[in-house]
Amino acid sequence: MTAPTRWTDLRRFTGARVALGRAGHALPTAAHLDFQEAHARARDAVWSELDAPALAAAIGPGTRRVASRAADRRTYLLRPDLGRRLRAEDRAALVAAPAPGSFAILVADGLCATGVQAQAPALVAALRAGLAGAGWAEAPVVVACQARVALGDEVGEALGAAAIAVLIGERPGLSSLDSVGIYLTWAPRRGRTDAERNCVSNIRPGGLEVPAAARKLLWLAAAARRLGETGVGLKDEEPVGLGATQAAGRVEG
Amino acid sequence: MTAPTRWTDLRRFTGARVALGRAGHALPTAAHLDFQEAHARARDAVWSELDAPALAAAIGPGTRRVASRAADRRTYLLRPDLGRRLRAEDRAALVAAPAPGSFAILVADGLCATGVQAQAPALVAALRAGLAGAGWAEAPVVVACQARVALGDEVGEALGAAAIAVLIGERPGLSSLDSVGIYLTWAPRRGRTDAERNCVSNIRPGGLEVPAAARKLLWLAAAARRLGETGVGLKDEEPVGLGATQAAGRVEG
Amino acid sequence: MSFAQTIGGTRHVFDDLRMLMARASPPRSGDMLAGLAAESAAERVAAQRALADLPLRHFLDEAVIPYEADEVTRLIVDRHDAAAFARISHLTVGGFRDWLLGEADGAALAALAPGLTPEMVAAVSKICRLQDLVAIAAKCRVVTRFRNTLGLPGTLSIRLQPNDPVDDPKGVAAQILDGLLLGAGDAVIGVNPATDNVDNICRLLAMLDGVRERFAIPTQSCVLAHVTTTLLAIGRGAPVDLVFQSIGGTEGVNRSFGVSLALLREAHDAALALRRGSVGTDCMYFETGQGSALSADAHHGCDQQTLEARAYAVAREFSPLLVNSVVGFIGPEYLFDGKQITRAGLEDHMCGKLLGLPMGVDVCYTNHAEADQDDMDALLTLLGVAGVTYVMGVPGADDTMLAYQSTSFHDGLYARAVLGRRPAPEFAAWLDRMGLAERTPELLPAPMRGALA
Amino acid sequence: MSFAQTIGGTRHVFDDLRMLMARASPPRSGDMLAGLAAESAAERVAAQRALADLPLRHFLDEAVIPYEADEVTRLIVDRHDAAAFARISHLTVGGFRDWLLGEADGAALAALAPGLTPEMVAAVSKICRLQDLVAIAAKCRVVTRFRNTLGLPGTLSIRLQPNDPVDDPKGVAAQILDGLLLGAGDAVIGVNPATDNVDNICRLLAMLDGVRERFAIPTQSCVLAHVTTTLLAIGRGAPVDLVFQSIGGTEGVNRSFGVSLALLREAHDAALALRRGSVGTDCMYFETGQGSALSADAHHGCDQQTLEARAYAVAREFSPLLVNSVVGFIGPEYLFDGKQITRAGLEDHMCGKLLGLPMGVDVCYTNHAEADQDDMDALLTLLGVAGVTYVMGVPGADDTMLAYQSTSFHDGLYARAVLGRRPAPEFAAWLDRMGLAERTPELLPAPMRGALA
Ligand code: B12
Ligand code: B12
Repeated sequence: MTAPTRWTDLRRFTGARVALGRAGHALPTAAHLDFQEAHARARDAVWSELDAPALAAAIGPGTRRVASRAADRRTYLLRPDLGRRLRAEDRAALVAAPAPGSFAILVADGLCATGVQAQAPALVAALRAGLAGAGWAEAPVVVACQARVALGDEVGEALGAAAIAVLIGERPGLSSLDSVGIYLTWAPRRGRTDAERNCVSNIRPGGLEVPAAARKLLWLAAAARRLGETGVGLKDEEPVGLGATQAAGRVEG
Repeated sequence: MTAPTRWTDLRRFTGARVALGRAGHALPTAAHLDFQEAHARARDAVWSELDAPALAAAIGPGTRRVASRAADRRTYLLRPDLGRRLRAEDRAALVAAPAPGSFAILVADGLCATGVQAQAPALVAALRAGLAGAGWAEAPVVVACQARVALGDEVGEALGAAAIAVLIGERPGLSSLDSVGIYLTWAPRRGRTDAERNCVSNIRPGGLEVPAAARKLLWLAAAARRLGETGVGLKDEEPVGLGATQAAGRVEG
Repeated sequence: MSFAQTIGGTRHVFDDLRMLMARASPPRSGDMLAGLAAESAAERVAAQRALADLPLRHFLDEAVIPYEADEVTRLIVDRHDAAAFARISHLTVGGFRDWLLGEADGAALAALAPGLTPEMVAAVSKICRLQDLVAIAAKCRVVTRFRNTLGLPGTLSIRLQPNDPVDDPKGVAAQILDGLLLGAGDAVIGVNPATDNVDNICRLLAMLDGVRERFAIPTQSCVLAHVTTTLLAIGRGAPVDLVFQSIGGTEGVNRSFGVSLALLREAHDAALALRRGSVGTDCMYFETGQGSALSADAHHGCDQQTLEARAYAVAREFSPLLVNSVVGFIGPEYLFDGKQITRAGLEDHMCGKLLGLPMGVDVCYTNHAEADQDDMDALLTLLGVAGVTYVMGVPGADDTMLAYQSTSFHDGLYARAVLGRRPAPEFAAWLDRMGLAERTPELLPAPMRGALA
Repeated sequence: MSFAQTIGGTRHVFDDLRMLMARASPPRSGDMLAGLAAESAAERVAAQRALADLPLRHFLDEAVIPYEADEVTRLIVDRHDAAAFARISHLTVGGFRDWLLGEADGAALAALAPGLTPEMVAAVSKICRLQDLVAIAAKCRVVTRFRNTLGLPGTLSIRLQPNDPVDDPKGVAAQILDGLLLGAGDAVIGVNPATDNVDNICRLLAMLDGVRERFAIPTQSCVLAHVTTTLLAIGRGAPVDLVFQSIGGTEGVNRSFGVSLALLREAHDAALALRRGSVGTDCMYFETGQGSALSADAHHGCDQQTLEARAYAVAREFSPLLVNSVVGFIGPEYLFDGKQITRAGLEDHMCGKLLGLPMGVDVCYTNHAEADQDDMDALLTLLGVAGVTYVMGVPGADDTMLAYQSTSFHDGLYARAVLGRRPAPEFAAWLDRMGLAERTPELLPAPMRGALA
């Protein structure tokens, strides 16, 4: 790309809303209405429902399904405490068929189901392949509705898993209705704090792509196994350029 | 009363919130919290329910009961159109037992039932006595729930009344949770506008007292009969001091 | 003419300008009550987009209420100043917004006002964010005069509103003193009478005039009775400074208020003939408020904000000294909560100012609405930044007769202090002379002591 | 100690200070979620009355979280300056509000700050109306310095926030240029990194420093990684101006964030040792926000606003250049809608300022909250009037990485224009030199053209 000379040239370098022009100090009408439209769409995305049967089928046989204690979307939004707890029967089912010492995967709707629905199958496949290569037994996959990140703690605990990766729908933004985050927790059990997890975020078309995200998660998983912990004690010290992000450009500062 | 010399002396002359002091430019804490408490109380008053059976009993035998089409309080607040319409069965009942050419009285909860509950019996008694003295036949009295002023148009029409006085709960204020207004409409029928009514307002202890209010309404009723109309065409030209208001003080301007 | 806009794959059709305007309106309970509101955020944005693309000229061709059916439409059409409009006649509604936010300045806006119709300003307001409503209004300059000068840059005036449930003159007077002690009263000292008795109105008028003369206050007074009652009072020789009336945006709602353009003209002429103004002749005072036309079943399928703007066309016909929207006064059926009240208050203020009116706002709410003092503080501050001409002043924010909460005298002091605004200059000088400019003395200033006996 | 208050015939009892504070809080979803909110408006007023009557001294005797259990409590108690407190030690909470609104001025407030505990300012905020929160904050003067001077009267600064979903340096740089063209960046040019990779953080730090040096911008940069990551970057010799960290008001929430006072002290020392400031040494940047302690199950039965104020005690220990509440960032479970966000934003701002902090506010909302741009315009304007030190600047208000809406660069221009505020003086002079002070040229200023290759 050639260096920018006009204000509008900045648009070539980012998906952010740059070079929108000015009407006095304000956004010009067109940009303002684009924004309003995007907001209407993002608000709707919050209410998108995960098609859990379809997702479980796409991920493959053996996938289990659970739900949090938040009975509906509105409850979910206002009661994160319930979104972090398994329904008693779902917990019992997991406990009844545990996967001790495994590396578990939880796929969860989170704050927007669209991205999870679309990307989880490929992500899970890539993770499973990598985990198998790293010597883990077949990873059990659980699909959860109305779930928060910390639901993974109870799921992992119920399964007796050594670690759990929670693939979860990140909240929808004006420019991203389909973003997934992965939260990795070693020795999951209820009461873990976020300081004890690692995160790979913004997984979506236009963000971090699925292969890069899976690679990063696998790097973190390997490091976690080595250290016996996740969280602030586990630093992502993988050199960039080795797949840490797919953004390779460099500014001439 | 002696003339005021201190700011706080103004309080002797009014029930309004004068001479509250200043904290900088703001209300001092005590006055601010008094206000908050009054607001909490006034908000509750909106939800006060009219005890229609008790009120009908207090008014006397022959009192009829109706309701508007607003099924509950929340609907009432957001749907004034429904509060102006009789339920079909109530309309039919009135039509079935009309009072043609009468001067009808409708007692209605309006925006706050407390004042109506307390004052309507005395007000109705005073009005009925005066109307009888003016040669009207016994006035039919109807008690209505979830009612707006204009419900009187349909009630009066159904009864075939010559005129109707609607005694209705005025919206509650911070300093008045018990205020009644009377709206007088000649030849009531659906579609009358407020320009075709007269109003006597702020009937309550600390406001216009019941005897004065009844006197005023009777003066207006007599004038309406003479003119054959109510509303902007009927001016209250009763000289003050003859009961027009009970406030007799005069400022030395 | 019908309009269509596709959004996210769905085609939205709007049958006519009236419907387009209604669907483009930010959400409010009154439009829902009327069945006119957009059904989804997407439909609303579609309408806003279509509206933004509409040439302003279109408003000269399509009336939201037919010319034949409504004298307010006739007033709007007949009084439209094509020469003033020429400057922006090439713009769409969206382009108009950009122009207002961009190159427009106070002089250009003043020159443009007669060229604007209420529907044009209502349309542009519908595609404005709150900050646009503030920024555009802040550019407007509208100055009016009667016994003092209102609307000068850097000023914020207060109507002193000393209502009493039985119109007790002493109760009213005590509230007036309280307001004066707290710097209020430069917009007008205006009493809403609890009764409509003609004698009583005359008595109140005499009392107000007496107070004003006794303390030599450079301001005007008003008793906000029905215009027909005020005309009777004028006939009886009562000292009427300003003639007040509630008005609306259609012939029908005005009829339900018992008024017409002819009646207002008669009242204006009568007030002018009294020649009581000292520095100017602006002698009308109008109140408006979203929802009144719908309440009177006289809204013709138009949204309440468009009709509100049309009420300003009625107002400007009579060169008022003061106009205000009573925004939160009526109730939640038209403006549900603090958010809707805030938006409506800023819309009304901007629309009125663009049409050349000296706009005040009754920053207020009722106890059946979902609002509280925090909402009022926010709206008051926003309006102050937007350059509102005046707001109300009620003792302790509690109107004991009208049963609602408006801004208090203290609120006026707050707004002036944090925004660096002053009262009207003549009144500010008077406050200085009385020693009331900075603080409120515990002892009444000497001239006030004998006021109530 | 327990408290009781009778209101309308009902006696309300509050078991301890913690409960009294919670019940006195204006309504918000997070306190309801925690089961701490008042159950009725009457109970809330009762608590507010009891709180208003409480002597300020009481806060020195009763901790809302025990001294033994929590290092934040220990910090608050151990650092309390009794001499500074003496000036107001005779007051109740209600009397303190009156004093703040009345005689207090900027100098008195600055002198008082070390004598105030977070619980005292939280308590007084609970009995303040929105306008009090504005008026009191507007009196505070807090000035901080690193490579420019922030917080001077009449200024409003902007953090330039150029986030990119994959930390693409070009995407970040393009957003920085956009922000500079629109007058943003005097508070800090601060990137939230999407990844926590140490190499990546170092690369971003180098890029930011390069841009700043190349254009000779009198400002500071920051990559808002976890403090432990930033320490690693410092170890690797990366050019770190400011050390960032999210913090909360209890030891437990800080633990859930992976930090402690000791760790923050270590980071502060490391940053100081770099001596990169030119006009000052304030080199910490903290973010806070109501609800985080409850989310981490570390709230000890305290309401979220009190805990938020306690986070400011953590912040002030390290002389930060910048502190901000991310008020609407987390979501509707803590602040449900525009009204709650507005109230919380103004509370946080005032409480932080009273405690002596250079408070900014991230005027923002998420798409799962009941809020929109109108709410943000209102809060931004209110904060501007209240003298907020800085707000965010995000291209078109849409953060494409954090997935929420904050203030745009345009919003910053709006606020400065309608309120007559200027950027930090050094930065304002730079904008002048670059020809960017008044308008945005279609062609980039010459030095910027080669910036992205
Ligand atoms: C709300 C209100 C209004 C609103 C009505 C909005 C609406 N559509 O709902 C608005 C702002 C439009 C309004 C206008 C006027 N009002 Co008004 N209003 C009130 C208020 C504050 C509350 C009424 C109430 O609670 N009603 C009870 C509920 C349950 O009834 P409702 O069916 O919901 O409401 C209807 C009535 O309130 C009626 N209404 C409202 N005002 C008036 C005035 C008159 C004279 C009549 C006949 C009917 C009427 O309109 C409503 C819709 O039909 C009262 C004061 C009070 N404390 O009561 C003054 C009050 C009734 N109004 C008064 C006046 C003078 C007027 C105006 C004539 C002022 C003017 N100069 O133009 C106008 C025009 C009225 C008309 N002819 O339509 C006076 C009446 C004095 C008197 N004794 O005659 C009062 C007492 C207050 C005052 N002093 O200003 N008003
Ligand atoms: C909301 C949010 C927060 C909120 C969380 C509030 C809450 N309690 O709900 C707050 C403001 C407190 C926060 C703080 C931090 N966050 Co954060 N946060 C987000 C955000 C915007 C959305 C998350 C989301 O939608 N989750 C999905 C929902 C369904 O899950 P949930 O269960 O409701 O939410 C939980 C997680 O989001 C978790 N969480 C939030 N942030 C982080 C960060 C890390 C490293 C971990 C492990 C967990 C975590 O906390 C929530 C409660 O348990 C993301 C960006 C994004 N686009 O996703 C950044 C993001 C995840 N956070 C990030 C960071 C760096 C942090 C901090 C470490 C910053 C700092 N220097 O202190 C802190 C501390 C985090 C911690 N250890 O607790 C980075 C992570 C980068 C990375 N790859 O490691 C992200 C990607 C954004 C960024 N670049 O700043 N965060």
